[in-house]
Amino acid sequence: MLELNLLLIFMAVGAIIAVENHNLLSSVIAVGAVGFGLCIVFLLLGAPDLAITQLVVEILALIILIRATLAKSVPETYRGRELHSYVITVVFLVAVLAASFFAFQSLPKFGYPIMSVAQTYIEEGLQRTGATNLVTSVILDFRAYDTLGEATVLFTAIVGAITVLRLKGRKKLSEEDKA
Amino acid sequence: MRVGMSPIVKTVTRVAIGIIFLYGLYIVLHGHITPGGGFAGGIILALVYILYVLAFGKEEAEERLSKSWASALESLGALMFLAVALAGFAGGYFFLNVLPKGNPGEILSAGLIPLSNLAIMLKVGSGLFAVFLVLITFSVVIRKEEE
Amino acid sequence: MFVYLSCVVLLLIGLYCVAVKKNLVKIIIGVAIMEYAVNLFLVVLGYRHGGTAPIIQAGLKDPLFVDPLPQALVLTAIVIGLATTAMMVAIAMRIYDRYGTFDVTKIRKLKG
Amino acid sequence: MMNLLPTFVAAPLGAAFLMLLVSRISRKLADLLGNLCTFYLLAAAVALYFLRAPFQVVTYQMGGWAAPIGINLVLDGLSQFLLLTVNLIAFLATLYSISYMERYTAKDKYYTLFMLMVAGMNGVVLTGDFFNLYVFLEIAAVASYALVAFGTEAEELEASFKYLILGTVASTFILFAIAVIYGLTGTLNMADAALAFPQGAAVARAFIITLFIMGFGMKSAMVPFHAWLPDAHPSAPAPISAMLSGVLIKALGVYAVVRILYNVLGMTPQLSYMLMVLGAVSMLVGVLLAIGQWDLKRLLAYHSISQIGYVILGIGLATPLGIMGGLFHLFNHALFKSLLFLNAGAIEYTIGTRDLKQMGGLSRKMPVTAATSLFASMSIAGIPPFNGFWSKLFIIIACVQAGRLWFALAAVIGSLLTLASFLKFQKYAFFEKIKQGFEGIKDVPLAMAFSMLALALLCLGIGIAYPYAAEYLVNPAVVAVGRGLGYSKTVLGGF
Repeated sequence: MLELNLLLIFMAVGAIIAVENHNLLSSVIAVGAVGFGLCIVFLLLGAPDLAITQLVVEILALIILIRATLAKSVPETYRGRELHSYVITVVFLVAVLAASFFAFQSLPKFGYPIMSVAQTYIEEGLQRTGATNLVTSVILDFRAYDTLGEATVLFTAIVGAITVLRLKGRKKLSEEDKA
Repeated sequence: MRVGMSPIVKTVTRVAIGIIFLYGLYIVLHGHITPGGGFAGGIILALVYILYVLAFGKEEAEERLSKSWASALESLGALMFLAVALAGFAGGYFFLNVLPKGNPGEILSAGLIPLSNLAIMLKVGSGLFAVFLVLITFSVVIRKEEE
Repeated sequence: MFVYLSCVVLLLIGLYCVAVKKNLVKIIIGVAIMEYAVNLFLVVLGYRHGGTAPIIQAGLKDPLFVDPLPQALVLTAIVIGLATTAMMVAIAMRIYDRYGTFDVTKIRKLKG
Repeated sequence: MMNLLPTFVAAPLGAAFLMLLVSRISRKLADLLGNLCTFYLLAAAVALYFLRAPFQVVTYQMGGWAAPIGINLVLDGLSQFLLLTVNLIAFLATLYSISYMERYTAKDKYYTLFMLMVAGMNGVVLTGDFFNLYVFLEIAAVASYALVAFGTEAEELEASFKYLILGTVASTFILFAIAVIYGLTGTLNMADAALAFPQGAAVARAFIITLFIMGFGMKSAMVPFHAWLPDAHPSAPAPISAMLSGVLIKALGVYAVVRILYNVLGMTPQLSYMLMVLGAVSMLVGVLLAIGQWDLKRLLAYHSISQIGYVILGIGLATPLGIMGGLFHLFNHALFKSLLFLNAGAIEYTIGTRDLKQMGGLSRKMPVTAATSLFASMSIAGIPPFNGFWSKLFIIIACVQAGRLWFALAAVIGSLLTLASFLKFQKYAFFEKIKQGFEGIKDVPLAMAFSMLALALLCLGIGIAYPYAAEYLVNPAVVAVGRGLGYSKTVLGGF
């Protein structure tokens, strides 16, 4: 899977650009590029459902992020970073990388997953749910409870964002009784 | 102060909105046959309104679908999805697919799944549009205060 | 093994950005990158060599399908990521409205 | 009885979705719907104690699918115990917020987010599936982020943003650990994963455990990850701080760690020692940081960290008495810590400040608040007749029995420092002479007074009747935790 590896490298480079760039707007665009790269990787890994959703979510996230940075793209104030917190973070990151390398030894090789539960979805998916798109049958029938939870997360975030962005949080003491 | 973008953009969006809306509906209705589903379709519909707001300015979009209507639709969509879940109680368990499965490949197959897809589309679409509207109106107010 | 490790590298880039960067929007970007990395890792776990998308078409006779379960999980995780990003941007804009800056060092009303 | 389980999640979700529509008709309906729903949940949680036979594990298959295929809800002693704690404090907090939240705008959105937080916690406590645990954890977390920033003041927004970032990073770690478990076992059901976990993968197992400890440690504010708690809890409205400190960090953090370590991955001596060290460090650091605080709610927030240390030390001992002490303290802490935050809210409601220096002599003007906060301070410090004493005693005895004298000593020192800190709170808030501006204040409205009184009586009642409470309330949970890896056989076996 050469193209997969190339795309992964592209995404890693895009992420580094997004992190290190000083201008806010261009780092937001770089994150968009990483998101679209991820969308293509989903296509390569045989997940069209995810590609559509990732593409559309990426567009919306970009619009929201650009909306936040547009009027305020003040250049990032760059000062010398305290050295010791920087070193601690890098040491911790390298430790996590090494630990994950050893932990992944016992994972099945890439391309040969253990499909103990998924095999029943594939074999019985069609007759028991009637949906030809197995991913939708998993989402909306076998594990529909997850999707109820997930729709609620979106509902919570939306109500939360609306409450945070309302204009007046507390009533002044004076006008408390009339409300 | 001219509201929205230039007339060229306005005419193009007027044409494009119908097509994108249809595409979104297609994605939702065929969610259980071809890739796609309630979420992707719902977000596409939200993007249709956002495109409308960007092209024609906030006020005109407001009377198309106002913020209070959007959040009401969102709660309605969520309630519909919960109703689909509770309908499962009729068959004994919480999320049981009670409707007949129909023959695969048609739109009216797979029992409750198309219904849940519609409910999710309603919820996701109107909810995200409401958030976008709130994000827009929030900063506009500050500019007024500053002046 | 390369693919698994590249997911972890992406996760660590996101974690680095969240830990070191001082700008609110940069922190939001860092969190978004971490979410991409974990979603990618989940789908990579479900890939099967020569497998096609798990859609049953009449034409194909007993095709080799990719694992549908992680795809269902990632679909949920993507939308949860969108929800948290929307929440973060809402709070960050409100903080900008109150403090007039995105820089964490200047937003220091809280002690400790 | 089986159909009662999904209603623990469906009822608050239904109430939350209805809330926005109902409140368009009239504001009072929002209050009514909110309180009605939490009252139903409390009644159902209490009813479970009578319906469920002892040592019986009830499994409910979502959508009619068998365990590893679909998601199943698992009710055993531990989940039942947590359900009771969560819904008891939720009911009293909604009662309290009828009058307290008049100070804030958008009260209907407050109730919506509150219902969603309760739904999330009930979902986490009941589910028997890893990814479902992550989704409901995310619901409760996102709702609490929005509730912390409810007042939209400058500090609240900053505290909420810090809490949001740390929470989302913790959730990403948890999802990463769940992905590795899926890679190793191919299934997401907790019981099934416990059986299918490859024995040889020791490094992977350690990696997963560290990721879980980091993720859930952040959620339960253990010491290395406690940075967000002292900012987030004080800036939230009082009933929300009560819910956050009282139950949220327990249902999301401590319950998840206990369930995964004991029932799924299996407890080992090194793991139990690590938990004990984490608990003891949280205990001492929390108390030491609390000494210098003059803001009442920040003082209480630091004490939450130290009391969570007690709970984790108790549970980390892995001896029956230790687990009993830890879980009993978890319940007691939910009672007296939420009572203390409600008292702080009552004081802020009447005189508008949280700074201990500006308070004084409130006991004459606010008898109910003064009496209830005296009860709460006594029980958090561990004075005999109150419930805090017994659970701390169990933990200390368990430490001594297990031969961990240093930990027992740390527990005693922590308790003494807590006592000192709360004497300071009582002296400055209630016993000095009244400051000049506050003569005209009167006590809090009925709804707030009732919920505070109820919590205070519970603190005293459980303190006095501790043998019965320990036997009927906590022991089923201790049995469930003690079952260890037997959990998967009973869940998958006992259809």
